[in-house]
Amino acid sequence: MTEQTYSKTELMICVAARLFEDSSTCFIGTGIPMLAAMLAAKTTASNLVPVFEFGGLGAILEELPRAVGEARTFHKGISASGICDTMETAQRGFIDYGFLGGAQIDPYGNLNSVVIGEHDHPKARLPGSGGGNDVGSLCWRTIAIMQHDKRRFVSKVDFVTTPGYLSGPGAREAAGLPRSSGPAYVVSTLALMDYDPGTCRMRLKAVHPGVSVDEVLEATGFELSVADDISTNPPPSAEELRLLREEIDPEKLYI
Amino acid sequence: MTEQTYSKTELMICVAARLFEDSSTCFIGTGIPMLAAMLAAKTTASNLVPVFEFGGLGAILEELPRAVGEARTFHKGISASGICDTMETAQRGFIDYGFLGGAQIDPYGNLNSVVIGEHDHPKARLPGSGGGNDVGSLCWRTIAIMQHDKRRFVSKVDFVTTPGYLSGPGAREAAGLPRSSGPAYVVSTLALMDYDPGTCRMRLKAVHPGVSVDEVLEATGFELSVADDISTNPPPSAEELRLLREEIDPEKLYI
Amino acid sequence: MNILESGHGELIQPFDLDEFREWNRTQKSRKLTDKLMTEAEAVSRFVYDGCYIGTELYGTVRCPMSLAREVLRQGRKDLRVCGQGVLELDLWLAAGIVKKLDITYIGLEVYGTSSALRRAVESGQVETCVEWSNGSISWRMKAAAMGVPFIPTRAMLGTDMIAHSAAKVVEDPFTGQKVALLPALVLDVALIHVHRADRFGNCQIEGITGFAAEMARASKRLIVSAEEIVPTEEIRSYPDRTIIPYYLVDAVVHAPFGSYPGEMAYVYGRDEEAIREWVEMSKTAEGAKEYLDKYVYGLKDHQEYLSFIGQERLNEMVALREKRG
Amino acid sequence: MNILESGHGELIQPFDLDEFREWNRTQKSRKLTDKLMTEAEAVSRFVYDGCYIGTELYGTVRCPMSLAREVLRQGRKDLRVCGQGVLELDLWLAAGIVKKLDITYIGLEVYGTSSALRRAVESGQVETCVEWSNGSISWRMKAAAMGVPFIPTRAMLGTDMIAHSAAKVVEDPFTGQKVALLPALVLDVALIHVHRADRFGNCQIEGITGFAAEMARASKRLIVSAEEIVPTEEIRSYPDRTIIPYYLVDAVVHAPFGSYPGEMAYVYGRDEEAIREWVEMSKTAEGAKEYLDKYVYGLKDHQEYLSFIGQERLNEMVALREKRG
Repeated sequence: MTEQTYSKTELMICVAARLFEDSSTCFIGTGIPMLAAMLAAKTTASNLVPVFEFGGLGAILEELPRAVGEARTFHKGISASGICDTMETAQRGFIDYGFLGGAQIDPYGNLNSVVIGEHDHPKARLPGSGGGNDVGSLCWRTIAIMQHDKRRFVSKVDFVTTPGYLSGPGAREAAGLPRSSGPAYVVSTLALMDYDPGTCRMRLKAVHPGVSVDEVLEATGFELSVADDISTNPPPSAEELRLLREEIDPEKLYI
Repeated sequence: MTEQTYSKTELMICVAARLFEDSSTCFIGTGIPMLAAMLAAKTTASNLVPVFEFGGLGAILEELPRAVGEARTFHKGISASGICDTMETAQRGFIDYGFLGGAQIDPYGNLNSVVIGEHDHPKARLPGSGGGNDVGSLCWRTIAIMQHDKRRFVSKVDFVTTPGYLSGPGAREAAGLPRSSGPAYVVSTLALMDYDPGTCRMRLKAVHPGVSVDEVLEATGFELSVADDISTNPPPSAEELRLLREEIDPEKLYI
Repeated sequence: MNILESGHGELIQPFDLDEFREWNRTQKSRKLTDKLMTEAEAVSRFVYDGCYIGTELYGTVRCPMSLAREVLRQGRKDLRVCGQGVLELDLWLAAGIVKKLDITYIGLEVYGTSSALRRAVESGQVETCVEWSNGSISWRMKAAAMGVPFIPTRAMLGTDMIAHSAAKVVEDPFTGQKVALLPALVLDVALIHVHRADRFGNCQIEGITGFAAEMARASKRLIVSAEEIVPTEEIRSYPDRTIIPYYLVDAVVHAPFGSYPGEMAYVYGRDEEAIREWVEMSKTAEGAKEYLDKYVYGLKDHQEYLSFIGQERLNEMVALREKRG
Repeated sequence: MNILESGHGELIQPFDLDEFREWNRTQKSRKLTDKLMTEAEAVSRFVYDGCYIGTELYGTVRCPMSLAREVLRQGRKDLRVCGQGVLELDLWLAAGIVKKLDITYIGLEVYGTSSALRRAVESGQVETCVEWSNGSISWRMKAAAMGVPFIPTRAMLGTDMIAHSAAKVVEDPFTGQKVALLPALVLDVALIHVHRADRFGNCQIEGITGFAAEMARASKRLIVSAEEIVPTEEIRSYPDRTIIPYYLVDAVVHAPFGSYPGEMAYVYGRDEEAIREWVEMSKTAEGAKEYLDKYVYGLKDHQEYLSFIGQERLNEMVALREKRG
């Protein structure tokens, strides 16, 4: 077997896909999470229950959704309701995982998707929370997917849009957020991170193939601890790549 | 034309039916209000929009509903939703009239349908508020339909289930109830009452045919003022009686 | 936002939203598993003495009567019960299995007040009646369904309902408006009858939906009975008709004529004569007992009940059904 | 129940529930009157400069694009706008007609951030951005739809979202739990596109319903556009499919392909190429202007727009539609 070449995005999708737990409910946002969910459903998590913001639940993902409300998000689905039902389902504790993105992330997994700079006179106006804050507040665990560089992995985000562990242990509960909820992983273009349960700070768990620990630390704007059992993420398998390229994104919207 | 005989109930239904405003939304409870609404829809209020508690709105009343949830309450209806939608429609100010009953009524139109005697050791346990409190709180105007005697028309009800004008002018607003809402009429087995706008107290407006003002006052357990323009309610017309007996309640469930 | 008034009625089912979330995380599977079982199995597994239970819609309309009778047959007792009822709660009250009530309306509609309720409450057999309106109890379930601790309303205000409920009156911090806050209601068990369900518990309802959506989402255990069991493909073709998704459901019972002697919109009408029989017999404790022996305890299950009623009579009810357009 | 924290974001659309009730009593007829009119008539009658306006669902999904374009054509300005948007709000921002935003998400989804939003906000043309999550803005409409001043949520807490919104954090008086209170949102005008409506405004939607039910009930004026106008008998045969009853509706516009270039579930798919054209052209102010001239200002109405797109292209989109079962 010859080794296949793959892009950073393809690798990130594969690493994210492997995190999906079978028979779990997952809140899926636009973009990479959609591809990862489809890949998971076709590999290790065939009973995955995708949940989309505007009402689609339990769809069979035959074609890649490009928007969180389009018909593909409830194609042969279990239910097609509305955004209040979806968000309330999360608020009641029925959504296991949520996938998130942002322009900035801090050591506690707090995400910014509102502004760079001052809120009222921003250097860059970003799209806004969307469902991000709801997902980060109400789902049990969240997984962030990020480009990895120092401008994005910062010690303090310009605006806390989506709650991670806020200021650290106990801070979510003190703020009134649901008990035992919070960030689980960050999948970046360089590595997989989790959180130290003692400090609630981000921790390097596994580097991508060909990426060194130092490279990751160098690309991170805050002190990143390294897990004792740090490993290397397996590269995309031939089957994963085939599924991605032939079945999931043949139009090459993302890959 | 010979005069027809009619029962007290038939008369009460006719007097109530004539109060329906055409093209108004009316919250209809079980019993007499259903007959009155059907009669109104077939006579003076052909564009009446009946609203039933558990979700039926805009039904065409071809057969008498016997329950506020049965299919006749949304027969050829505009919408069939649920109780929250109905009650919230009232809370938003979309329901013009509500029809109510009770075991007791006081001079301010407060109604009791919970207990006779002490709440925790009642002489008689009554059915409870049902939708009564919601209707009396949230519809614009209410019309109560009552047997007329001293046990029912009392100076103080044992339990205020459904708000009338509470303790008098301004009391509804002070309690937080919607502005400009409150009781409009009482249709009893003896007479039609409205409320004095200055005092918010019940006032005799029209007696039924053959009933004297003194008879009404005698059957009322509190001081009832008499409107200056007091009149006599017209008896049921032949057409009203025909509709009631042949089309509305041919099975004689009520009449 | 000061508390201006607090009802002194008992909060007979206290709630903790984080505990409810934890329940929904750990006790409600996201797997599509076959939950089809009989009334007997479902009630024996999920209904227990002292549980806080509710039924939807109510006795003469789309009500889980076959489940309500099974609860009696299995001798469940000390139930804490919410809501409005005609027939179903009347049977339970007559059988003496109700201990506490979050009551809104229990009566016989057209046929007046309930003798069973009067006997049960006036004798002290029902220990507590906490008062709510039909709207309020539905909003309490809606609050739980939304995963929030309360919902405000402009109902209940100014009356004795507040004092005899567990609501609180506060000033809205945005406008100064007085509103009543209704505490979330999380039921231990809910019984809901629907038109069709698949084996996993995905449900569709025709006509009005009463408070099925809210109650299903506000309950720790949910037993659904259905007129018809359909393949999941039918659900997946019309996902926009799913009112109760499978993950809320613990048991699916196939119960044709499950709402009889009440009606089921577009399927069968109500049996006026059968309803009148209860109205008459329930006027005395003895009559009620006789009725229960005849229609509940004396018949081993819903199948036997339907045979006892007879196909001919059931067919008459089908002929009386509401028809589309 | 003390207020623990108050957002200092502007409540850009203050509300008064009694005034909303009075509006609904006096300005919304209960009569079944023919409300069928063109986009031009509807916008000219009900959308005004400075009004607080919202659209549902959003630019690429069941969105009232023909109405959104007409708002531009008629030169409405200084709009205060709520919510999430793709394409529709982007067009409005690019045209400079938005003054204040209750913003949740404005972007191009798959295609990234919105250049039109950046230009409009960073230049100060949009005076205020008040921050909400998609859930929160929907719940704010839901509060108004319920006729209550606020709804609690466990979202927004602990973040900068609270400070830059108009929410308040309080302690739940029942459990001590901290919750955010979201103030009701009553819109001046709402634009909603549906699958079918009758002339009076009774509407049905297929597939997900987004926040159509909530927004329709939270608005003083509601313009509905529909793919298809159906006889009222069809509505009355399936009253359980009515998501928006007529009395909420002020204008009914017949707009086939009204959501194009976005999709309409079960009717047509989205036009990826047409969406990409906006993505590319909107990167510069000049490009955006050129696009607006070409697709909005240069065409007199939706009919002319559809002719310009061409039947062949529209047919391709029909072929791409989602199919039942």
